[in-house]
Amino acid sequence: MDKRKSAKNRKKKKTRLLPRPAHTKAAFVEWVDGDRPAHLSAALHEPRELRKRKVFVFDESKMGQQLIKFFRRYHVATTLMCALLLFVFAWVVLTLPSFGDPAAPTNNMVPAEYLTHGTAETGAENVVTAMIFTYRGFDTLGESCVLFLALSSVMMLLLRRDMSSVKPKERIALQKDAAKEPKTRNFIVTVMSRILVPFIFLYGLYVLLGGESSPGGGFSAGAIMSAGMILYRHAVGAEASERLMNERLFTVIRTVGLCIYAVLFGVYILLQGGEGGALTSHLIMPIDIAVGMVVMCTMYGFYALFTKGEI
Amino acid sequence: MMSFLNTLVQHRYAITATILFVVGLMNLMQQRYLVRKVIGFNIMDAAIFLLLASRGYVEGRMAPVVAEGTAERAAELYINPVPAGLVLTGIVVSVSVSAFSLALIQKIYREYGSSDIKELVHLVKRED
Amino acid sequence: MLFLPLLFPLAGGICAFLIKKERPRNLCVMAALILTLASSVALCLRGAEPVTLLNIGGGISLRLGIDGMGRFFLLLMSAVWLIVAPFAFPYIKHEGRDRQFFGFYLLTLLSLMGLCVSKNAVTLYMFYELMTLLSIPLVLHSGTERARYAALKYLGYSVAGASLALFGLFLLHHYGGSGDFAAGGILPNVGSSQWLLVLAWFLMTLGFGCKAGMIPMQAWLTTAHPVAPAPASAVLSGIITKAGVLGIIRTTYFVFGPDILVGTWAQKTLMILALLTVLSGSMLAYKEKHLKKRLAYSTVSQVSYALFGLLLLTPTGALGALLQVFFHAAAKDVLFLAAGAMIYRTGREYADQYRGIGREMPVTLWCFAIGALSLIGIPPTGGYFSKWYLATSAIEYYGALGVVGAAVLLLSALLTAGYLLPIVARGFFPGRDYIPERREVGASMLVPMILLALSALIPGLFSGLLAMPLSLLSASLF
Amino acid sequence: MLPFYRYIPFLCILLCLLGAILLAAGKNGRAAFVISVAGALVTAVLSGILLIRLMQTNESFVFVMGRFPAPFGNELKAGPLQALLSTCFSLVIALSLLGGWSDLKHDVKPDKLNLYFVMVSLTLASLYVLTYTNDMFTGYVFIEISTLSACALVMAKDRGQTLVATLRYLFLSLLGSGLFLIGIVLLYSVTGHLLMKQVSEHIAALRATGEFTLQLAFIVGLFTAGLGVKSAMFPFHRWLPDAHGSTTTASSAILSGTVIKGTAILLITLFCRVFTLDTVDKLHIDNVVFVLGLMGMIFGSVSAIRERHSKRMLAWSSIAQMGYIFTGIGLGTRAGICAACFHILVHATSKSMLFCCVGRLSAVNGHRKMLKELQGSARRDVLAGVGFTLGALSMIGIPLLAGFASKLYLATSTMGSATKMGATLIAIALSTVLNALYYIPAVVTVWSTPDGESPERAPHDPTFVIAAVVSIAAVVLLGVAYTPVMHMVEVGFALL
Repeated sequence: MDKRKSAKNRKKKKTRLLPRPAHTKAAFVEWVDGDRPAHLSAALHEPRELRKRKVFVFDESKMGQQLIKFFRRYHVATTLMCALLLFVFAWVVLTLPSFGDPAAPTNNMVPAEYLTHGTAETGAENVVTAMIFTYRGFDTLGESCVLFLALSSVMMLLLRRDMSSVKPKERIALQKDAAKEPKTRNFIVTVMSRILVPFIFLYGLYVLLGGESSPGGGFSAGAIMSAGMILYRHAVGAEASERLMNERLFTVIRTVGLCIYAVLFGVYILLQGGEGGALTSHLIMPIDIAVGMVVMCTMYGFYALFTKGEI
Repeated sequence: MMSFLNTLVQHRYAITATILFVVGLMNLMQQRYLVRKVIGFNIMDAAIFLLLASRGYVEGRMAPVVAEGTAERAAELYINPVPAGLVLTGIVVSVSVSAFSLALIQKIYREYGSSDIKELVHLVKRED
Repeated sequence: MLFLPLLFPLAGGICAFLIKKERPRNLCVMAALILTLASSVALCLRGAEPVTLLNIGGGISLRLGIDGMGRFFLLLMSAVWLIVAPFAFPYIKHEGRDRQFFGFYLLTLLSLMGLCVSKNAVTLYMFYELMTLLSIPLVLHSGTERARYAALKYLGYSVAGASLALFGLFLLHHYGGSGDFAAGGILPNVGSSQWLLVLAWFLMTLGFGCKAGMIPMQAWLTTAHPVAPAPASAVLSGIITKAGVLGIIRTTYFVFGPDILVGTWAQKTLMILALLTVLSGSMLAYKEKHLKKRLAYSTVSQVSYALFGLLLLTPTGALGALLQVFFHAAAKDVLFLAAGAMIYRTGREYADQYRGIGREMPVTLWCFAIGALSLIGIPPTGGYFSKWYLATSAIEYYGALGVVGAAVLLLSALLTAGYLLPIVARGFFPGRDYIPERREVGASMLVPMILLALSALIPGLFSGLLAMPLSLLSASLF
Repeated sequence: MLPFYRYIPFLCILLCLLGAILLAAGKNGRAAFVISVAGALVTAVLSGILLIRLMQTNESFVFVMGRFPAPFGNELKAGPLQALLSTCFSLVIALSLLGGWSDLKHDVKPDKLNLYFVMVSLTLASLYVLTYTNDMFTGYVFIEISTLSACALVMAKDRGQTLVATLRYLFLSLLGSGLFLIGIVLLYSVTGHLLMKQVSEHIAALRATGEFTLQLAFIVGLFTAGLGVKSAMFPFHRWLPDAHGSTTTASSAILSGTVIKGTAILLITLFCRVFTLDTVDKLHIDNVVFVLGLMGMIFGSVSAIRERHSKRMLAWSSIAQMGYIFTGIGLGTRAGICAACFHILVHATSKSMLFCCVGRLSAVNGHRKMLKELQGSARRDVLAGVGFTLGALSMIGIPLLAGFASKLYLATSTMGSATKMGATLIAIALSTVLNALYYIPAVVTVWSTPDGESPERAPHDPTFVIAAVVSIAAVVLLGVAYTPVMHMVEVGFALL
C-alpha cells in the first residue's frame, strides 16, 4: 500500500522534475491537424507583445536573460578562439625565416632594384619615399583617400553648421560640454604657443621639403604642422583661430591638395612611363606637398570636429 | 630546450607581435566599453606593424636613405624598404579608422549617455 | 491554337479584377469560361503542333503541346470549372470580396490549362508553382486568421512538394530528362545511374503527391479545403488535387517510363504509402464531425485510389486510375457543392445537424446522395468501375500486395459508406415529429449540382462511353 | 600609347575618386545626387565598352600603374569577368540611388547629403579596385576604404539604433581586415612578393617542395575568415541584419547589392589567381567554405522567417543568398565558381530592387517598417508592389526569373562529387521552401487590404519609377536570357 503510494509520489516527482517541452510538441500536433498553433504569430508578422509592455530600467540582473546568456557564451567562445589563435599564430611565426636574416625570401630582387636604381629613376635618395610615391604610388593614393574619407565621415557625424539641426537630447549633452570649458584662456599656454607655433611650422616645412633626401615626407610633415595648428587653436580658442583657418580655407586646402595629387598621379599613370619617365623624377615633390596639405587638414579637422563640432 | 630558447630569441619581435595581437584581439572582442575596444584595435594594428617592420630588417644594414655613390652596392648596404612603406600606409589607415570609430562613439554617447556595449544592445532592442 | 485556352482565362481574370459592377462581371466570367471550354474542345478535336514558347538555352525551353493525356485533363478541368462557376455567383456574393475571388478563380484555371498543355518537365514545374501561388488567394478568401494560417500551411506543404520536384528536375536535367514528354519515357541511357533516377522518381512522386494529398504530405489538405468557400473547396479537392495526379502521370509515364520503375523498391514503397493514405483518410473521415473537413479527408483517401492505380504501372491500373480521376472529380465536386448549399442555407456545419434536411432541400440532398453512392462505388454509378479495374489489376499483377490492396480498397469503400450514407439517411428520414420548411436554393446553385451528379451517374450507366477512349489512352502509355 | 580600352579600368577608378573629392567641396545635395548618378552611369558605360571589346578579342590584360612593371609597381588586371561585374555594380549603384532618392531626402540631413554621395562614389571606387586589383596590398587599402565608406553609408540615417549597428559593423570589419592584413604579412614573408602573379609562382614552388604547407593553410584560412567577415559568411554574419536593416533605403540596396559582393569577388580572385584551386582543395579550405555556405543558406532563411521588420527580413535573406555564393566557391570547381559569380549578378539586381521597393512601400505607408504595417501598401503604389513580388518570386526561384537560373547552375555544377551534390541539392530544396515561407506571406501582406478601408494611390515618384522599371527588366532578362551572361562569366573565368 505505502509502497505503491510512494511509488506514485516518486512518479509524480519525476514528472514534475522533468517537464516535457510542452509548446514545441503541442505546436507540432496543431500543425499536423491544422488548428491555430502558438507560433502562428510568427507567420502573420504580429509584433512581439513583450516589446510593447516593458518599462525599461537598465540593470544587469533584470537584463534580458538570453542576452546575458549570449554574452556569457560569447566570452567563453572568444577566449578559446583567441587562445587557439595564439598558439597557431605563434607556431607559424616561429617557422618563418628568423629576424634580420639576409637570406629571407623578402630580400629578393624587388628591394635590391629599389635600392640600386631607385635614386636614379625617381631622384629621391630616401628610397621609402621613392617607393611609396612612384613604385607603389597607387597604394599611397588610396591611403590619402582613406584619410580624406575618414575626415568626411567624421564631418558627417559631428559637423554642426547650426544648432537647429541638432536633436534635443544631443543639445543637452553639448551644453554640458560647453559648461566644462574654462572661461578664461591660460596666459602661459597662450604666450608659449604664440612663440612655439612659428617654429613648429618651420620644422614641418623642413621635414616636408627634406622628405626626398632624408627621413620625413608629406605624412610626417603634415602631422607636425597640424600639431602646430592644434596647439594654436587650443591656446587662443576656436573664434580667434578663424584667422589662421576657417571652414572655406579648410575645404579649399584639402580639396585642392587631394585633387593635385589625384590629377598628377592620373596623368603620370595615363602617360604610362614613356615620356612620363622624365615626369616621375620631378613628380615626388609636388605630390609630397599635396599629401602634406591633406594630412595637415585632416588632423586639424579631427581635432576641431571632436572638440567643438565645427571648423 | 636551448635550441627552442634560441629560436625564441631569434624571433623575439615576431613573438611579441603575436602576443600583442592576441591581447588586442581579446580587448576588441571582450571589452564592454567602446573606447577600450578601440584601444584594443589599435594594439592589434600596432602588433601587425611590428611584425611587418621586423620582417624588413637585415642584420647590420642601414636605413634606406641612399648616400652619394653607394648606389651600386646599395643592395648590400641598406635594409629592405618595402615593409617600411607598407607600415606607413597601414599606420595612416589605422589612424583614420580609429578617428572614425571614436567620432562614432562620441555621437553614440551623446545619444544614449552610455558607451557600454551590453547596455547599448539592450537599449537598441528596446527601440522598434 | 494552343494559346487560346490560356488566353481566355487570363483576359477573363483581368476583367474580373477590373469590372466593379456585379452583373457584367459575372457575364464576362461566364463568357471567359465558355470560351475556354470551347477552345479546349476545338483544340482536342483539331490537335496542334507543339510550340516553343521560349528557348532559354542550356537545354531548357518552355514548350507547349497537346496529347491524349493532355486532352483528357484539359476537357475535365475546363468543364468542371465552367459548371461550378454559376454556383459561385450567389455564394460568393454572400461572402463578399467577389472581384478578388473570380479574378483568382480564372487565373488558377489559366495555370491549370498551362499544366495540361505543357510539353516538358520545366514548363510543367513552372505552371505547377504558378498554380500553387494563384490558388492561395482562394484559400485565403475569408481573410480570417484561421484562413491565413491555412493558406500559409497550404503554401508550406505545396512549396515543399514543389521543391522535391525541383530536386528531381535538376537530376533529370543532368541526365537529359528535360526534353519533350513522350509515352514510355524519354531517358536515353539509364545504365549505372538507375538507382539515382529511381530515387529522383521517388522524390518527385512524393512531391507531386503532396498536391494529391498522399501521405506523408497530406496534412495541409484537411486544413486548407474546409476554410475555403464552398465553390473554391469544390474545385480545390475536385481538380487541383488532380493536378498532382497529372504531375505524377507525366513524370512516371512520360519522363521515366514504366519499364525502369517496375518492381523497384520505390514503386513498392509508394504503393504502400498510397494504401496507407486510402485507409487512414477514410478512417479519419469516419471519425470527423465537421462536414467539409470530413469531405476533405475523404478526398485524401479517394485521390490515393488513383495514385495506387497509377503506381501499379499496368494498363488496367492506369485505366482504373483515369476513371477514378474523372468520377472522383464529379462526385467530390457535387458533394462539396451540396454541402456548401446546405451550409449556405442552414448555417449548420456539422454532419449530425442535418436531420431532415432532405425534406427541406430535396434536390440538393439527392445530388449529395448520388455523389455519395458514386464515391462508395455502388454498381450503377461510375465509381464502381474505376474501383473494379483497380482491384482486378492489383490482384492480377501483384500477388500478396495486390490482394492486400484490394482488401484495403474494399474496406475503405465500406468506411466511405459509413461516413456518407448516414447523412443521407437521416436527411431523408428524420422521423415523424419533424416539421420541415422548404428552403431549396436557387436555380443557379441547383443546376451545377444536377449536372455534376448526372456526370457522375450517366457514364456509369453506359460505361463504354468513357471506358473505351480511356482504355485506349491508358494502353498508349506502355 | 596603349589602345583606349586598356585605360578604362584605371579611368573609372580615377573618375570615382576625383568625383568624390570634388563632391565633398560642394554643398548642394541635389547636384551631388545628379553628379554621382551620372558618374555611376558613365563608369557603367565605360565598363560595358570594355566588356564588349574583351569579349570580341577574348583576352585579359594587365595594366601597369606607372612605368615600373611587376614585381616593382602596382598592377590592375582586367578580364571579361571583372568588366561584367563592375558594369553590374555601377548599374546597381545608380539604380539604388535613383530608387532611394526620396527616402534619402527624408532620412539624411540636407547639409550632409553631399557627403553621403562622396561616400557612394568612394564605395564604387573601392568596388572597382577590389574587382580589378592584381596587388594584394592595394586590395587591403581599398578594403579599408570600402569598410569606412560602407559604415558611413549605414550611419547616414541619423538614429541611435543605426549608430550602434554601424559600430558593430565597424568593429567586426576591423577584425576582418586585421586578419586579412596578417595574412598578407605572413604571405609576404614566405614569398617576398605582393603582386599576385609572383606570389602564385612562389606558392607553386613551395607546393612543389612541400614546405610551409600548414602555414599556407593558416594563411588561406586567415584570408577566408577576413574576407568572410566582410561579406557575411555564416558564423560572422551577425552584424549584417542590423546594419542593412536599420539604415536608409539606398544604403541598404547598395550595401546588400554590391559591397558585400566586392570582398567575395576578391576571395574568388585570390583562390583562383594566387592559391590555385587545387592548392585550396589540397588544403581543404574549400570544404570549410562549402559547409559554412550551406549553413548560412539555411540559417539565414530560418532567421528571416522569425523576423518581423521588413528590411531586416531582406537583410537576413541576403545572408542566405551569400550562403549560395559561398557554397559555389566552396565547390572548388570551375563550374561552382562560375555559378557563384552568376549568383552575384543575380542577387545584386534582385536584392537592390527588393530593398528599393520595400523602401517605397514603407514610404507610402507613412515610413512604417514592420511587415504588419505594410498592409495594403502595394495597392497604394502598384509598381513597387509588382517589383517586390517579382523580386520575391525570383528569390524563391520561379522559372523565368533570375533566381531560378542561378539555382539551376549551382545545382548542375555540383554534379562532380556525390556527397557535395547531395548536400547542395537538399540544401537548395530546403532553402527554396524556407524562402517561400517568408517571402510569400510578405507578398500577401503588402497586397491584402486592411478591412474596411480602400487605399488611395500615392503620388508618383519619378526616380523610383525609372529604377523599378529598369531593375524589373534586368531581373526578368537575367531569368530568361541567362545563357549569354553565363557564357561571359565562363570566358571570364577562363581568363581570370
